[in-house]
Amino acid sequence: APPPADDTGAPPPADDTGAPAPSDDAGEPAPGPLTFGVVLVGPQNDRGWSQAHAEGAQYVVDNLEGANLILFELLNPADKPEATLEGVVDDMVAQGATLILTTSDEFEEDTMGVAEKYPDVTFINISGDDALTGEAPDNLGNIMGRMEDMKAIAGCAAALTTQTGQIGYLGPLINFETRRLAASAYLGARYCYENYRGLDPADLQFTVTWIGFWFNIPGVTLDPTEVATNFFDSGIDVIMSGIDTTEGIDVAGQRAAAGDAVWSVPYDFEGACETAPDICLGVPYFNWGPSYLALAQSVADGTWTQSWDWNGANWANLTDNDTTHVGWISGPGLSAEAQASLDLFIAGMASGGINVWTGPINLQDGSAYIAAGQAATDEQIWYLPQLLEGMTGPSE
Amino acid sequence: MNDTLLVRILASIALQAAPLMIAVTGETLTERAGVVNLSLDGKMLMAAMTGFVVAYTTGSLILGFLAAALVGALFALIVAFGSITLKHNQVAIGFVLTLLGADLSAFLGQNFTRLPGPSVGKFAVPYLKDLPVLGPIFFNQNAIFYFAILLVAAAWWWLFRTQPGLHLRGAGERPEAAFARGASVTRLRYLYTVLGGALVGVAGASYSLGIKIGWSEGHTAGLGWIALAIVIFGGWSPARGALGAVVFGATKSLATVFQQNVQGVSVVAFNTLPWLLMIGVLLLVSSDWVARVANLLPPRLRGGFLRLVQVTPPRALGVEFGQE
Amino acid sequence: MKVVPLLKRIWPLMPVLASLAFILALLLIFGADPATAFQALWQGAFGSRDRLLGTLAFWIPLALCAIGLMLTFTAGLWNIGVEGQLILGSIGASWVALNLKGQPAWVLIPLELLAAMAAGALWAALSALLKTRGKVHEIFSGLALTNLAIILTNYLISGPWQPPEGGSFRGTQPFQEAALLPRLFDSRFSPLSLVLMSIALVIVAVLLGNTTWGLKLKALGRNSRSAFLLGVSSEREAVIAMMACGALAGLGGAVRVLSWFDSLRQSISGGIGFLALLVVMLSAYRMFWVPFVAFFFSAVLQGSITLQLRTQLHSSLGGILTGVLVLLTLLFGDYNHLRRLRKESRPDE
Amino acid sequence: MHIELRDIRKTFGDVRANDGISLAFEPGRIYGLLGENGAGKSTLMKILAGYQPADSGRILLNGQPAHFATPADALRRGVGMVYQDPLDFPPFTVLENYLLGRDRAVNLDFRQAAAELRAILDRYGFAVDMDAAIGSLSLGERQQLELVRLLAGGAQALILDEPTTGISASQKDALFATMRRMAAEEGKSIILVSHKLEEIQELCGHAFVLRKGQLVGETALPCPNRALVEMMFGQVPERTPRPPAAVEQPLLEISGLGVRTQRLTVGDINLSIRRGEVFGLAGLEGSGQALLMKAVAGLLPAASGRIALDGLDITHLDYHQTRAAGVAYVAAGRLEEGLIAGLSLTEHILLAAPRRDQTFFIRWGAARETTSGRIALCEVVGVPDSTAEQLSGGNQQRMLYAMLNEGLRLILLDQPTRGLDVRSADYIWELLYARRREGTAILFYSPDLDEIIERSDRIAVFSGGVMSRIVEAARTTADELGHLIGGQQ
Ligand SMILES: Nc1ncnc2c1ncn2[C@@H]1O[C@H](COP(=O)(O)OP(=O)(O)OP(=O)(O)O)[C@@H](O)[C@H]1O
Ligand SMILES: Nc1ncnc2c1ncn2[C@@H]1O[C@H](COP(=O)(O)OP(=O)(O)OP(=O)(O)O)[C@@H](O)[C@H]1O
Ligand SMILES: [Mg+2]
Ligand SMILES: [Mg+2]
Repeated sequence: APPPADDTGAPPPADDTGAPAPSDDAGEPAPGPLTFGVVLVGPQNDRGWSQAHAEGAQYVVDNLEGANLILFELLNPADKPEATLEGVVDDMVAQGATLILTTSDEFEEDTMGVAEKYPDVTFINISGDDALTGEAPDNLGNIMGRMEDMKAIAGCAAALTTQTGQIGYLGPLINFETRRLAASAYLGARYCYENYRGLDPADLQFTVTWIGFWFNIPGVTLDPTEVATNFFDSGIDVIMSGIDTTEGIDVAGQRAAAGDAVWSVPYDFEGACETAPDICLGVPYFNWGPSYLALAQSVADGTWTQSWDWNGANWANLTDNDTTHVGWISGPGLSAEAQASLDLFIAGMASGGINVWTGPINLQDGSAYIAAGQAATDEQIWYLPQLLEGMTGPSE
Repeated sequence: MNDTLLVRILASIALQAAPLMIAVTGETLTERAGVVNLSLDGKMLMAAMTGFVVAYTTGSLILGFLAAALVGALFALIVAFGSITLKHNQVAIGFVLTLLGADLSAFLGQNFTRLPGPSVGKFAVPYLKDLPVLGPIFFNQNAIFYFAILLVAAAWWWLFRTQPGLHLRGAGERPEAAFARGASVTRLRYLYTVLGGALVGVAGASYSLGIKIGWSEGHTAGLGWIALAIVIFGGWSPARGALGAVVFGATKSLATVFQQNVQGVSVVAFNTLPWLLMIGVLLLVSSDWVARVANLLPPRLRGGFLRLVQVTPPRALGVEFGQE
Repeated sequence: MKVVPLLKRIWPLMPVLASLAFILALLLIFGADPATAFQALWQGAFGSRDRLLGTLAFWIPLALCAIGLMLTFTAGLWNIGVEGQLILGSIGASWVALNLKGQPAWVLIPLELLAAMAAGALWAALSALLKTRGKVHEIFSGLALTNLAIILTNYLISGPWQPPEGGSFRGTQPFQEAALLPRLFDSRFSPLSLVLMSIALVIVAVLLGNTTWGLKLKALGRNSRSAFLLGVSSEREAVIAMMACGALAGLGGAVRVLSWFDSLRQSISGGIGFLALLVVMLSAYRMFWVPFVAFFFSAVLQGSITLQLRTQLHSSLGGILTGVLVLLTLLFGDYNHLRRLRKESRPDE
Repeated sequence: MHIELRDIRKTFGDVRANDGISLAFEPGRIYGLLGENGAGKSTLMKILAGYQPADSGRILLNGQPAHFATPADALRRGVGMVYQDPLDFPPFTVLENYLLGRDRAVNLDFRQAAAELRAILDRYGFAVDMDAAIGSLSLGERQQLELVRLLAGGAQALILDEPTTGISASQKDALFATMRRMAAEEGKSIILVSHKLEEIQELCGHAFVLRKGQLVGETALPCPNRALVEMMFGQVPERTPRPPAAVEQPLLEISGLGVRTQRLTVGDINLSIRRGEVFGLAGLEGSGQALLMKAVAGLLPAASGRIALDGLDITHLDYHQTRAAGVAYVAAGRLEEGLIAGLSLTEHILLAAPRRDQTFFIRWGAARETTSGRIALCEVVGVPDSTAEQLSGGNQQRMLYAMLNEGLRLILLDQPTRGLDVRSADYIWELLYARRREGTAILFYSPDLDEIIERSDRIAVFSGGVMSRIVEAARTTADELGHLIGGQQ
């Protein structure tokens, strides 16, 4: 059969209805008002970052009549040297995708490329900032969940629980995003340690260890399992996870089973507590469903316009997955009185009464970053240059 | 005393090293019989996956370990058949199986990724566990650790203190001579290749069911190669191999510790430690620089020093046996 | 009488059929429609111009490594480190691309390629010297050096070579246009790389078949002690063979960064070197087959991307197919070998 | 024990190794088994000792048909065989080596075994350190241990395949004495396979001769050597006499040379070898003569002293430089050290050619012609395209000499005729003499003292790493040498 016209790199002949182009090499024509593609960097069942996106995509399928999903997992050169975002996108477009979400900042560059290649397809790069900086073509937007607040809550839960006053943070690789998330967690922890437990925040030890990538690559990154083990051995009793996967809570569960008093706060995915519920203090998670649904809607009826969205929580109900973009769900491991204090904290943040990003905040090297009494701007938070004073661990 | 940072870390290192000890012992037995089974890495992945999947679905740890051992033995059987019966290059077959094992485990395990599953619990030995320092390190671990220690001891005894052990070593040193003494070399090599494979299988399951609980793609990747290197470092002796496993475990946790305590070095740098260690120890045991150093020593010490440091592989390692 | 020659002729097909059957079984077990699956495989590899170009583009570095490996295999060396040598090559090329700003392509590209080959050769030399001087088996040094190369890449892209917007592990910023190999229809395939690969192929084939050096490698591979006594300086030839292989792998690395990607990425290779080892084995260590087998591998892997998209099946299926095929070929592919065994099978013990 | 072999047949491919051999051995007697290379001696003995099955034929022990699956089997029935290269385990201790396969008990009883072994050793007057590693023992000692092991295993019939190669005169005497005792006092049947007629004559009472896989004659001993040789080769080959040493010019001058290795240190060697001289080295295995040759060849570094070739200082040249200087080294091993299995004879010749004659591109046509010339000259049975492992042992040896280049100054030979029958050996020496006439000097070591005396102009004697003295070949005897290398003055 001759190569289909729309697989040759030329944009698909989108007719006025905006319906997807017919493509014979996909075997069956794409049904429904919208075919959309989601590209994952990790496995779709990693109980972390990638699975959260997979569930978000599923949410669209469940709530948008006839929406048709093309999912592609594990797109990273380590797992698939032969695969490229462009190749995957080509195929998705060939199958009629008119909306494509690339769900990692790994894809930021390449997404720009394909966005230029397919001007009639809408692209969303998660956690990128090209739409903010204006480099992006008109058909490329960014979304990120405002996880900072949830991380602050998570940090608070950790601080309310720790017996040894030592919290360990399992960091992925070092960049702006990971720094600011770790920092938010620390600020939340410091606030609650001081205000609810009445202890001196200077005594709170908050250690960050970076494994070297978003998830474990054997022989190349530090093995998160061993980092977590080492955390507990060194006296840390609460591990917060900042990586895509669940080693943190896995090890904690193991230790608890062996009788140690340890807890963990996983990350990314609502269901992340399941590995070891009893010692899970709760999980700050991304709830992509609502944002994805909104996107899909707007693309389907042609009303989408480029934007850089930093979607926050529904403070009224942090676990309402139809409305909130990021969530916090407390785990069975959180004690009743800790829960009480945590509720106060959450209420405070909801009302704006509490903003952990209020100065004085110094960088790790001691230099002042946020002046006393001032609240940090979005840019200041987004582009945090170092870890903060009081946090242990490398900034670069 | 027993709850100091050092003791806790040592205990963890010992536990982390347990599966490696098992794998190293398995491969040591195989290579002592004259067969190189290079497929360790792939075998371990397959076993880790199988062990978890079976234990998860049946809820029985025992079945999990058995299944893993079976898979390990099966892979080993392929190597044995290919190299002993079909007289093909052992390294080639082992290498292909390594890559195949990685892909196959990823594929077959895809629906069991990161599920919370059963795991081997801790078992403290009464009284002994309270011994100063030794207690927490040796007697407050999980069954896998105890198994590893016993296995290493048993393997050492078998190799160096029994008639079958002599046959086994003979088959790897000089098969034609072993044959002349009534050993059936082919059968021995099959036996110990498969047994070694089964043990490596157990090692793989030990990760997914005890040390790095659960399954994920590439769960144990790289560790098989490490084990192969340790076999050499261990001079094909289970005891020394166990030591090697511990040394390796120690270095890995050092990498973690360093990140907190060494400033001004890129975080990434510390991940190089295990690999530098691998090259380092192999240089130590096999390069003839050591021999030259030895020549500086007084003759009395020379022999002992070399015996301590240097190792020589079984002479017929990887050499096919044509009978007569 | 006349069945034997026939059997002999079709014998090599057996492993192919067997491994296809194996995959078929997997597909059925995991409830996928084989027809769709194999169609998707085909579509993914050759279904369109872009697909074909993708297959070609992935083929080049793979073939380059395999060609280099023919040298080391002949010399009896297990250069598993070829993976790391490829990575070092991509680092070498990137170094030139990032540091020589504003030069024209005809200056940049040759320099990049040279740097890549030099870097690859260097990494190979380390392996070789560790073997000849330190008696460390090249399998282990190669493995360690490969991982060190990956870690080095991570260090560079997160440290000194990080893009201006700050270090992430994505990679360096895209190279200047002049630094990239000219590519066909803005695909990832660079005709120049194909030319280079073909030249390498011819040169290595001639070296192995018709030169004294090739003969020395052969001698070395079969009996290094005798070769030495016959006047072959084992160490020198071994090191040169490794470095030559490293240089070709390095070239492959350059192709990865300069035409497959446009920058140095985290884990640039992801196992191409290891695949190359399989390619050479499946080619039964015969130069003639290497490029074809490499192309077949590339096609299967490209296809398995589409396979995953269409059937939502784990894309390791491609790797499984090639792996099983190589294994079965190794075991049962050589008809004459099996016959010989049958003949000399004495009553064993 | 009465042993009878009936119509034994064994073929390898199309080689008829044993072609219907029938013979019998009586208890209490010592037999010699003779034959040219490839006659089928070892094959027959391996069959009798259970190392390989015969294609057809029967073995009768005391009239009872016996069937041996393995050598262990044969030993249980009382038949044991000692190899020239003992089948033991170099890294093991003497005790472990003795224990392997001794009994079925899982646990090893070192103490009891030690006592047992000690007893037998004493009975036959052997002295060996129980905890020494087999690898550190001399060939002679290892043979003794094999013998002891077989005796302990209850061997009634003992086969020794070329046992005297590489052991000292005194060790040989001890061995022969033991065998006589075992035959006379213990009524064992003993079969000695050897190429050395003198030994056969000295020890055996009866000889069987094989040729081309068939039994071509038997005779009571002693009898004239001529008769034996005639049976072995059909006719009596005339020996080439050694041409007189040519010129008096010194060629190789070694002064104060010392060589050190892990195992042995050789000190203060002083030698001057003349152009065209054949110089023999006598000594037990491991006495250092091979070290001397390796040092000259550049295979081992000289710890002290000076080696000069035609005035050129080659002390610190490595092997390849030395080679370029016109020195050739031929090691004892064939397929291990010298030939390469899988490579054609042409390829061997190409590799062996001196650097300057090696072209970058190979001209196969020319190379084949050179090769066929060379192999014709050395009467190697084969074609340029046949591979090394396809040649028979004797022809492999000849191939080694076919690879020697023109215009050599010095040839170093480690056991040039190891395992070759008289005729092949004689032919090798013809080739060497031809070289010598061109002024090439030859320095060689052989465990066969008779060969040394017959072939050399002068002889240097080694014992325990010391070069005790240099004697004129014409003025010494095997007996004298035998005692010299034994260390007695
Ligand atoms: N394992 C084998 N495979 C092939 N051919 C063999 C094998 N063993 C012996 N032969 C051949 O059988 C013939 C007899 O060999 P055998 O070793 O018995 O001769 P031999 O009398 O012992 O010679 P030598 O005096 O050199 O030891 C020779 O042509 C030899 O090449
Ligand atoms: N290249 C070498 N490197 C290390 N040790 C060596 C080397 N060559 C010989 N030796 C050791 O030195 C000692 C003397 O060498 P070697 O046995 O070759 O002398 P030899 O008297 O010629 O014995 P043979 O009868 O085997 O020729 C032996 O113990 C041997 O193991
Ligand atoms: Mg013989
Ligand atoms: Mg010697």
